[in-house]
This record gives sequence, structure tokens and C-alpha cells, in this order.
Amino acid sequence: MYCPRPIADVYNERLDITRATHIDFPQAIPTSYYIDPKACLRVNYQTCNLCAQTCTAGAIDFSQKPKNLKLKVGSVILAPGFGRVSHDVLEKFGYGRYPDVVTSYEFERLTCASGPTEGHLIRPSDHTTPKKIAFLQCIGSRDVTCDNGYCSSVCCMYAIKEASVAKEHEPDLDISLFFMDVRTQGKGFDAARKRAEEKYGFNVIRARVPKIDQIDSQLALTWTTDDGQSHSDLFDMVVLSVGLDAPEDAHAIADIAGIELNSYDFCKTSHGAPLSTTKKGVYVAGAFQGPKDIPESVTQASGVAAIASELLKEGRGTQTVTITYPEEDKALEEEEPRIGVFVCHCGVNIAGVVDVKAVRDYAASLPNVAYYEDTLYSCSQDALKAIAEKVKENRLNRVVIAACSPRTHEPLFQETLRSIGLNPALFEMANIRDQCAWVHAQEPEEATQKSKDLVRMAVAKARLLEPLAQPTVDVTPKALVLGGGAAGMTVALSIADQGFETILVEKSKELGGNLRKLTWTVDGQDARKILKDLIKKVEKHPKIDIMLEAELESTSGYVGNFTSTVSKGGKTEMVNHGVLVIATGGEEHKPKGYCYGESRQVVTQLELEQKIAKGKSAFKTTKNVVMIQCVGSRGEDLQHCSRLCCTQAVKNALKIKELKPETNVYIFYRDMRTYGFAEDLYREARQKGVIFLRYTPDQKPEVVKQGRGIKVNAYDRLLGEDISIPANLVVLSTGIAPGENENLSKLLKVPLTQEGFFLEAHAKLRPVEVAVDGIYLCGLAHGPKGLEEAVSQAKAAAAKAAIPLVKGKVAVEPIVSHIDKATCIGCGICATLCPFNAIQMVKDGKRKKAETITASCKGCGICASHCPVLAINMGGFTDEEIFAQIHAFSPEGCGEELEAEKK
Amino acid sequence: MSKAGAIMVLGGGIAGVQTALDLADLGYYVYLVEKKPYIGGVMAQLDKTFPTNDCAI
Amino acid sequence: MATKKSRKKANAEIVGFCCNYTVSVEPSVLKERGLVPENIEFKRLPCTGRLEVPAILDAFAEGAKAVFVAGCKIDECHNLSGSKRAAKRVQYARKILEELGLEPERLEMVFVPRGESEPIVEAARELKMRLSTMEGQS
Amino acid sequence: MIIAERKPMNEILGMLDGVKKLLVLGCRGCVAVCSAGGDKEVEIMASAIRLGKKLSNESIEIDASTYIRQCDPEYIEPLKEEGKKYDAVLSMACGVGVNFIADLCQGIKVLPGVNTTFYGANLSSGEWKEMCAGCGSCVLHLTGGLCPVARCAKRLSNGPCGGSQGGRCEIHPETPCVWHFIHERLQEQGEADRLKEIMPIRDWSTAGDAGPRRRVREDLLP
Repeated sequence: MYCPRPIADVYNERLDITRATHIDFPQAIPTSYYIDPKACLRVNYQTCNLCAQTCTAGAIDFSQKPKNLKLKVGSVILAPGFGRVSHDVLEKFGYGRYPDVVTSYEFERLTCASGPTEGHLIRPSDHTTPKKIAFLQCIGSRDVTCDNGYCSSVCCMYAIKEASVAKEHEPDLDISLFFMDVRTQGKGFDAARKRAEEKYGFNVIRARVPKIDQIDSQLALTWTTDDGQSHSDLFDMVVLSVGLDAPEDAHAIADIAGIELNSYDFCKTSHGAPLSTTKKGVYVAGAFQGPKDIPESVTQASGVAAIASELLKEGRGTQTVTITYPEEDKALEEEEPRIGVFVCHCGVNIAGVVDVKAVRDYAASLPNVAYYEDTLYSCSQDALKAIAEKVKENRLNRVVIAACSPRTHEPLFQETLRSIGLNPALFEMANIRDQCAWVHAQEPEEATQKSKDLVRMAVAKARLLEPLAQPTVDVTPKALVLGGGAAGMTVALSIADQGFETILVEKSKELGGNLRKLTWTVDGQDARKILKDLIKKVEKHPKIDIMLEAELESTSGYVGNFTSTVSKGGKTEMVNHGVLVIATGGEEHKPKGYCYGESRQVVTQLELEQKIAKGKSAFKTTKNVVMIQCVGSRGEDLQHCSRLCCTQAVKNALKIKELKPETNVYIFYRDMRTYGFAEDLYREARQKGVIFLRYTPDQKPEVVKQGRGIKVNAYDRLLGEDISIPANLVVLSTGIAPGENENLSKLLKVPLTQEGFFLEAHAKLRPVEVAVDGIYLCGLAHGPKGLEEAVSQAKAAAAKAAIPLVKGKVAVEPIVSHIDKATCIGCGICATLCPFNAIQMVKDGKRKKAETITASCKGCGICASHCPVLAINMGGFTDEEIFAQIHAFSPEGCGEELEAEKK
Repeated sequence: MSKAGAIMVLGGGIAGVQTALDLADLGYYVYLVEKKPYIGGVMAQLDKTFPTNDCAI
Repeated sequence: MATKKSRKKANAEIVGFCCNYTVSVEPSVLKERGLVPENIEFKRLPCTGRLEVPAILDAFAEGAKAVFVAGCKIDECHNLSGSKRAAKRVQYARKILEELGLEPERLEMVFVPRGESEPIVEAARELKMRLSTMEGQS
Repeated sequence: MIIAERKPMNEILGMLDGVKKLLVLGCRGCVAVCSAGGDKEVEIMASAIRLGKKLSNESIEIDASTYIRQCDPEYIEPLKEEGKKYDAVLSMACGVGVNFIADLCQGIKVLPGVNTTFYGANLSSGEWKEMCAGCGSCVLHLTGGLCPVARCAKRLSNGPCGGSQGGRCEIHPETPCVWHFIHERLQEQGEADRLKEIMPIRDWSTAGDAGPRRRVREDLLP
């Protein structure tokens, strides 16, 4: 605050200024002021000292010196992330010369409500709102001229996101996106891209813009499309979708850690062991292993935790510390409700529309409200601390926070209550951001009124809130893994190596799954050797019990205490286990059409691999090979992109070229999605003469039988003509279809995606967990992916599955159903409706009565809403509480003050 | 020699933070090392995330 | 026997002969956006070194009131000496114009950094200005 | 080679008063080499006339053509007929061409497009210097190959005039004195004594002071 030294705000991409003493952003953890030693006048020139003098807490001590710490650790995990593409690359596109050419990072800050412009999208040059924006992809990616030959794997997605966000800010924006290939290969991403394109009407242009020109402060782009036509247009703003580079200090890290780097200065790993560096005990996760997006990073992060945990299982628990919470103040909780209301500005997210101060003052008029306040960012660390203090100071025993969504922030606020001895259930949220500020952005008065309504309702409910117990249950230290493919075996091995019994259930008569059909990995390793080693390890492991030709029949119980029946050879076996991992895989899709099944010369990529495995002799008479991508995928039989086929096709094309260089290989594609380092293979294939031809869904290549041979008819966009290629071999990239997941989905009550793969708990942050606690997910059962990714994911699932096993106890959700036995008539409706099998009918005297299995209950409330005699109450959502909330909404509930205000 | 029960995680971005959380849950003491004055890395600079446009912070 | 056919009348007031390596934006777009005067015609050449004096004179004969030639910067010419040659021919054409009683200022050579469109837009505007000053005087 | 240069446009336009149909006729001989009347210059001339006429709101129809030479009858032959289509022919050849057309092509009005200047050598691109006056009686063997007739301002035959100073010409001080060079050259060759010989009186009749000169070679006659 008092620092006189202004510096560029690096957090805001230098679009703003801050002081040498600053906090980067309100939600920063830790939220304490940081003094930039490079800029501080005191540190550099022995002058100033203003901050130390004004800090009332006396927290600034310039006599502190850097210290070297010696830490004894069992393992080192490298997660330094990625670096920035060099300035020279950006300058080629006018960055630095033309002010309205911005990087994607800058654009991110410009559209952010807490950014330097408070979310107003403006041009840096003249602060006007742009009308026409272009996004240029592959800046510093797929570009050998800057030594970044690889694809950065995330830019296509974030560009679409940034474009969508921009459209949300300025609906009249005209946005063009320049792609070489649209690489949205992630799970559900293709569908999301299509939705965004349709919803926002983006101009998607397939071209690489070589440079940017500026005329009259408008940015001029010129490009050539694949039909040879030259185009140009002018834009108000250009966003450079900057790629992910290796971290700047990659070499220093490598030297210190004693690991090797790959040719692009990322960490060197192999497809069979993607998280292991070249040095034992040092592991890698995230973008340093290769450019990747958030879910992949999160997956690798969990995966690497599993590996470290395997290595150090003997040391587990020896150095941990446990958090203790103060005893609950039961007396205070039982007192007459004293409610504290905190109304959040959320920066300008809420305060920009809703009159926060008016809402706060309105809260004061509500009964039982003993304290009220407005906060800038309630979720920031210092605000949480202040809230805790106010609660204590005013002896509040109920807290209402009017802010954002309880889905994301409720646990954080509940944790705060817990830390000061209040039961977390004595908390209620009113979502005045999503439900008022966002949806009624154009009607500030109404939004404010609605916020008052929501606060009034929340307070009405808060008056009746009761503390809820937080029970824990013991865990059976055993895992059940479904599926004996690469993913399943990896999971089983990891859990077993972490010291827990594991049962591996495989429905076929041998282990290996789809890995059996692969000959080489993408990085050129012998896939058969990887398979053999893996099977050997699994078979030899004393803690792994393999059940072949076995299938799961039923599962009951809850996290920590599952009981499953597995059928094997007509017999069934009961198994008790604490966790379950789904690794049931997927299968290569078998397409219709394309003469597949009619001609022996038409095969799938996996069938081609078998042929390649036989060596050169298998291609003796082969002159022309035609590969067709996206057969059955991306909108034909399968809606999704199968992610791995492009890389697989290029890999196989190169193998054919290696076996017999004179073979002509043609690849028809829609977008070449050789993301990450696989881009190198794509480039190599082009250099070796593989011919790539783009097609659009309305002009698909056709496979026709001609005499004894076959030919492929297609439209060549470059020539602008129909062409016909006589082929000796047509290879179809058919993608990955989900396995027979419906049954298992019903059995385990784990939902599937529209495409038929298992749905994870959160696409970004919980990629290997599912909606049901204690059940984890990995491999092709989750979605199409290559071996490298399947192995990472399997390790991640193993880490997540091991957590309850390690803890030995699991906490049960406090919001569960309670059945009042006296009122229950034993009709059993609740038990039949419960989607989680959490209600059982038990004999109670003469009659049967319903009883909740607390640990299985998810608190969905279906039972309570259907009970004909209202015998079921949900913790935290009792009938009384909900009725109170509803009544508070009615005009009678709002009392005269509202009526008066309306006048 | 008894095995150590502590692990060092270099980098406090989303990968480092997730690793640290999982390791702590798995019973290890974690040293999370970060250059910047805050954790969260680049993700803390993002406004929204693809494809759901969820808030990144 | 090379005999000239009578040309069709074009009504561009300003004609710009542009080297292919200079203006990167399609002139039609520049016109569409009102960045350059309405009555302008761009003639794209592989290199201004290919531009001959008659083409310049013919442009005037066809009704142009001013002409500019935009070549690469002297030391950046893709064909090494193209811009230099063009500059000389422009010089010669200016002499002829003068002999014919036209102000040589109606003809200008501009040197443009590779691929930049702005100097060309500026040249077009500059000539437009000159024309209006000249018309104001006469 | 014969050197020529384009006439100023106002002079040309003056000649063309009332001409409605014009042939601009170039020559691929000397004038093409000295860039005064070859194909390129013909094009420029045609365009310049068109523009000039347009500026004075007159109309003219111009065709352009270039002959291999305008000083040989066989090349001019076609003009006899072709030329009748035009009000005038503007010859871009040297004066020889203009004359020859006037001689051979009855009823065709021929106009000069260039000024014929001298017999010269190409010093560098765009730079010529007179080297020969075509006087008809060469003494170059006596003067070290340097012509005093063409290159001495006074056309002296027996050494420099009294005004030559420091090797510069008295009349054009920017021009070196050719007799100075002749002296140096002969000295180099060890023949300086030659300068002592008095040259016989020149027969200036061959220089064309008595009407057009004509030469006949019996061996070449048909």
C-alpha cells in the first residue's frame, strides 16, 4: 500500500502496474504481501523502508537473509511446468511493434473480471472495444524455425475458450480462428468445440497466417487456404495462441536432479514409463514431461504420487503431522440463533451489477441477524480469517455467505467454521453471483432485489440449521481391479506395490487386453516386450490375486466396505474390498462401409500392425497404401474423436516406409491430431514422402472394388479435382469404441457419457474419480487414449484408490437421510428408489422399517421427497428448513419492509 | 536404512499442488517448492477453463 | 509486329504499381474498408523492376491524375536491383511528364519494407492530398 | 556507332500538328544500342505522344514498329506500302534513316524523332563520347590511334595549339587535350620523333565539304 516503487504487474502480464510490495491476486495462497527483491528500493539501494515503518503488525524485517535448507527426502518430484515461447518468435508476428497484437496470456487477463480492465475487453492501443478479433494458432509450436517442432497440445482448446469468453463479454464480436488443424482431441472436447462454433458463430479458417501487418491501427492478415486461394482481412485485435515451451531453467533442473532432457529440453521419459525420469527416485509430472492440458497434468500428478508411494511405502506415515480442530462449542450452538451475514463483492463480478452495500444493509433488518458485513473476496485467505474473527468476536452460531456457488466454495467456508469450533452444518450460502449478477447483468436493480430475496431465504433457513455429526468408518484394506489390460495391470501392480492386497479380474482367458495387438509403441519401443514384462510382474506379485475368465456380478456397500460377487467358470466368489478400479478398456471400432469385410485388402490400423509385424514379405506386392482417418469417428458411428488414430496412422506409415521405402502411402485426414511430440512423426512422414490429403465430411473418400483390386476415389483440395488412387491396401483408422459398459454402469451406479465411456467426477480436477466414492477409473474405459496416457492414468487411479486404504478410515457425508422409525410405515418406496442402495428394510418388531446405511447415502434426497408420511429428513435440508426458506420467498415472508421499499 | 517419509515436489502449479495433495493423503510429508510468491502457477492466471468455462481459480 | 490496341478507359484517379513483396493485404480489402481513396487502382507486379516507362505514361493517358510505384526497400529487393531500376524509370517518366507539361509530383516512387501495407496506404493518401492541393491552385 | 538522342517532347508534338495517324518507326541498329530509337524507346515515344495529345485534347492513332535497319533498302521496302496508311512516319533512326525513307518512299511524310549527334563509343551504360568525325582520310597510324580531327577542338593536325595547358583543352577545360595524349602515347611507343614530321596538308574534300559523299566499291557491285 505504501510502497513508492511502481513495477510492471507480471501476474497481469504487464498490462497493469503494481508496487514492489504486493499481493498478486486477492485469492493468492499464501495471501501475504510479497516484496520483489529486484525492485525494492530498500533491498537494492538501502533507502526507503517505508513499508517496514508502516506495517502495524511489524511483519517486515529487512535483516532477514536467504537461507539454505537441507531437506532429507525419499523422492523428488519435478513439476516445474512449462516456459514461455521466446520473444523473438512473437516479434515475427508484430508483437511488441503493434500494440493490439496480444498474447493469449494477456487476452486471458483482459477478459478476466479481476484483471487489469476488470473484464472489459479493450484494445491496448486506444482502449476501445474491438469488433473483430483473430486468433492465430501454433505460435511457437509446430514450427521448426524456432526449434519447437512439437505441438503444444492445448492452444486449440484455450483459443476456443478465450474466443467463447470474449463472445460472452461482447456478443457482437466477429471472431476468426486460424488453425492448421483443429486439435480438440480431449474427452468431450470435439463436441464442446462444435457447440462453441455453432453457438458463437466463429469463422474457423484452416490456414497459417505467416505475418501481421498494421494499417491505420488495424491489423491486416493475409493467408492462403488449401485450395490455393489467397485472402486478406483487417482486424481490430489479434491474439497469438502462444505454445508451451520447456521451462527456462530446464537445464539447471536437469543438472541438479541428474536427469536427462529430450531434444526439446522437456524431461526425457518413455511411453512405457511416462512418469519416470532417467534417474531412479526422481519423477516428473505435468507440462515438463511434455506439453499437456489441465486434466492430463492432474492425472500425471496423482500418478506420480502413486509411484513415489510405491517406492517409499516403508516410510509412509513416519513424518506426517495431523491437523486438530478445536472442540465444538456445543453450548453456543444451542443458544438462540445469532446469524452473521457476509455479502461478497467478488471483485466486480457481483458488485459490478448488484448493489452489495444495499444487500448487506437489508440483511441487517432480518430477524436473528447479529452481524452483517460486505467483503471484497470472501474466499481469499485474509477474508476467511476476518470472517472467523468476526464470528468469534460476535459469538455468532450461524453463518450465511452471499457469494458464489456452494458447489465450488461451500467446503472452504465450512472448513473455516470448523477451525473455530463451529459445526460446518451451521452454514448457508446464497448464490448471488451466478443467479443474480451474471444472469441479470443488464438489470442491476432487479438483480439487487433478487439478491435480497435470496439472502432473506438463506437467513430463514439458517435460523433452523442444526449441527450434524461427522461419522467415520473403517476400511477393508483391499482393492478390486476390473480389467487386465495395460491399465488394469498397472493399477493392480501399483496398489500392490504400495502394500495392499489386490484382486485383478479379467474376463478373457489371458492378461494384456488391447496391448496384445500392438507391435511398437509410438516412441519405437517393442510393445510385446512391455506386455511380457508387465504380465510377469503381475503374475509374480504376492499381493495380486488374478482371476481370469471372471466377471463382476454384483457390488454392494460403500467406500471402504464393498462386497462384490465375481463369477468364474460358473461359480461365484464373494470378495470384500475397500476400493474398486474400473479398467475394463474399450475396443477398436469395426466400421460399416468402405468395403471393410468385403475385401481382404481393406483392414483396420490394428490389423495393419499385425501385418507389419510379419515384416517386409507381407508387403511384397504392395505399391500403394491408402489410409483413411476418422472412419466411423467424429460424427459417423462414433461421435467422438479417438485421439490416438492420427499418431497411430503416422507411426504405421513410417513403419511401411521403413520396410519398403518405394511404397506410396497416402493418408486422407480431416485434422491431423498428432499432438505433443507425435508432431515429429508427422513431419518425418511428410519428409519421407507420405502424402497427406485433407478431406471434409461432405466429401469423404470412397473405397470401390475394381476387378480384383480396389481404388479410392476422393477430392483433392489442392488440385481442385477428383482423383482416383488404385490401392493394394486400404487402412481404416476406425477409432476406439466403448466396451460393453452399460451393464457395469448399472451395477456400480457409475454414469456413462453420451458416447458410452465412464464419466469422471470432474473433467478437469478429478479425472480418475467417479461420482461414487471409492470407485476409480482409468484406461480406455474412461475414453480413447494412447498407451503413455493410459499408464499415467492407471498410476493416478492407483494413487486415488490407495488413499482410503492408507487412511484406514473414511469420513461419511454429514448430509444423509434420517428415518424417523416411529413415523415410518415400512412401505419400502424409499428403498426401491434409492439409486445408491443406501436404504435397507429391517425388521423392527413385527413390521419392517426403513433404515439408512449412512456410509452409502449420497444425500440426494430422493427418499425424503417420496416418503408418503414425511418420515425422512435430510441433514441440512430438513422439511422445516426448506419450508422456512420457501415461506421467506413468499410476499408474506418478506414482510412490510419489502412492500415499503417497492413503493 | 529406514526409508524416508518425506518427498520434495518442485513446482507449485496445478501438477505440483495435486501431487502434493495426493502424497499428503497417502501419508507422506511434502515439501512443495515454488519460485513465485503464490501457488497455482499458470492456472491461477487463467480466467476460465475449456470446455465448461468453469472459473479457473 | 507489335501494335497497341486501343485500351479501354479506366477511371481510376490514382494508380499504384505495387511489387508483389510489398502490400500484403488484398487491395480490394483496403478499398472495401475505406482505407484508401475510392478512385484508386492497384496493379500488382512480380517486381517493380519489370515496370516499363510506357506503362506509367499509359496510366496517365488512361485518365490517372497521379501514379505511384511501390517497390521494396532498395537493399531488400527480392530480385536485388528491381527497385533500383524502377526508381530510374520513374525518374525518366517524370522527365517526360515535365516535357509534356505535367507536374512531375504526380508520379512518385515509394520504398516499402517487406510485406507492409501501411506505407502504400500512406502513399495513396499522400498523392490524393497532392492532387487536391494542385487542383486548389489551378 | 552512331549516337542519337530523343528530341524534346514539345518539339515532337509541334511536328505532329494535324497528324491523326502516326507510325513511330524504330531501328535496331546503332540507335537501339545507344537506347535512342530501339523497340523500347519506340514504345516510350508512342506512349508519350499519346499522353501529350490527350493533354491537349487531341486525338491521334499511333502504331509502333521497329525495322532491323533503316539504312538498307531491303529493310525499308515494306514501308513503301505500309507507310501510306499514315499521315506521317516518325523515324527514331539516325538522320540516315530519315533521309533514306524520304528518298525511297514517295508520298510519305517522314519526321525525325531523334537528334543524331556523332559517331561515338559507349563509355559506360548511358554515356557516349565522340571518337571519329568520319572525315574520310585517316591519320590514326601517325597519332597513336587517337584522332585529332574528332577529338581536338580546333581539328589541328600538327600538335597542340598554344592554349593547351596542363593537358587540358583551351576551349573545353574539362576535356583533356588529345594532342597531349598523342604525345604521351607516341613516347610510350618510342616514336615521339614522329611528332617532328610535318604532316602534309589535309585533303578536307573527303570530309564532305562539297555535298553528300558517296563511295563505290567495285568488288561489291552487282
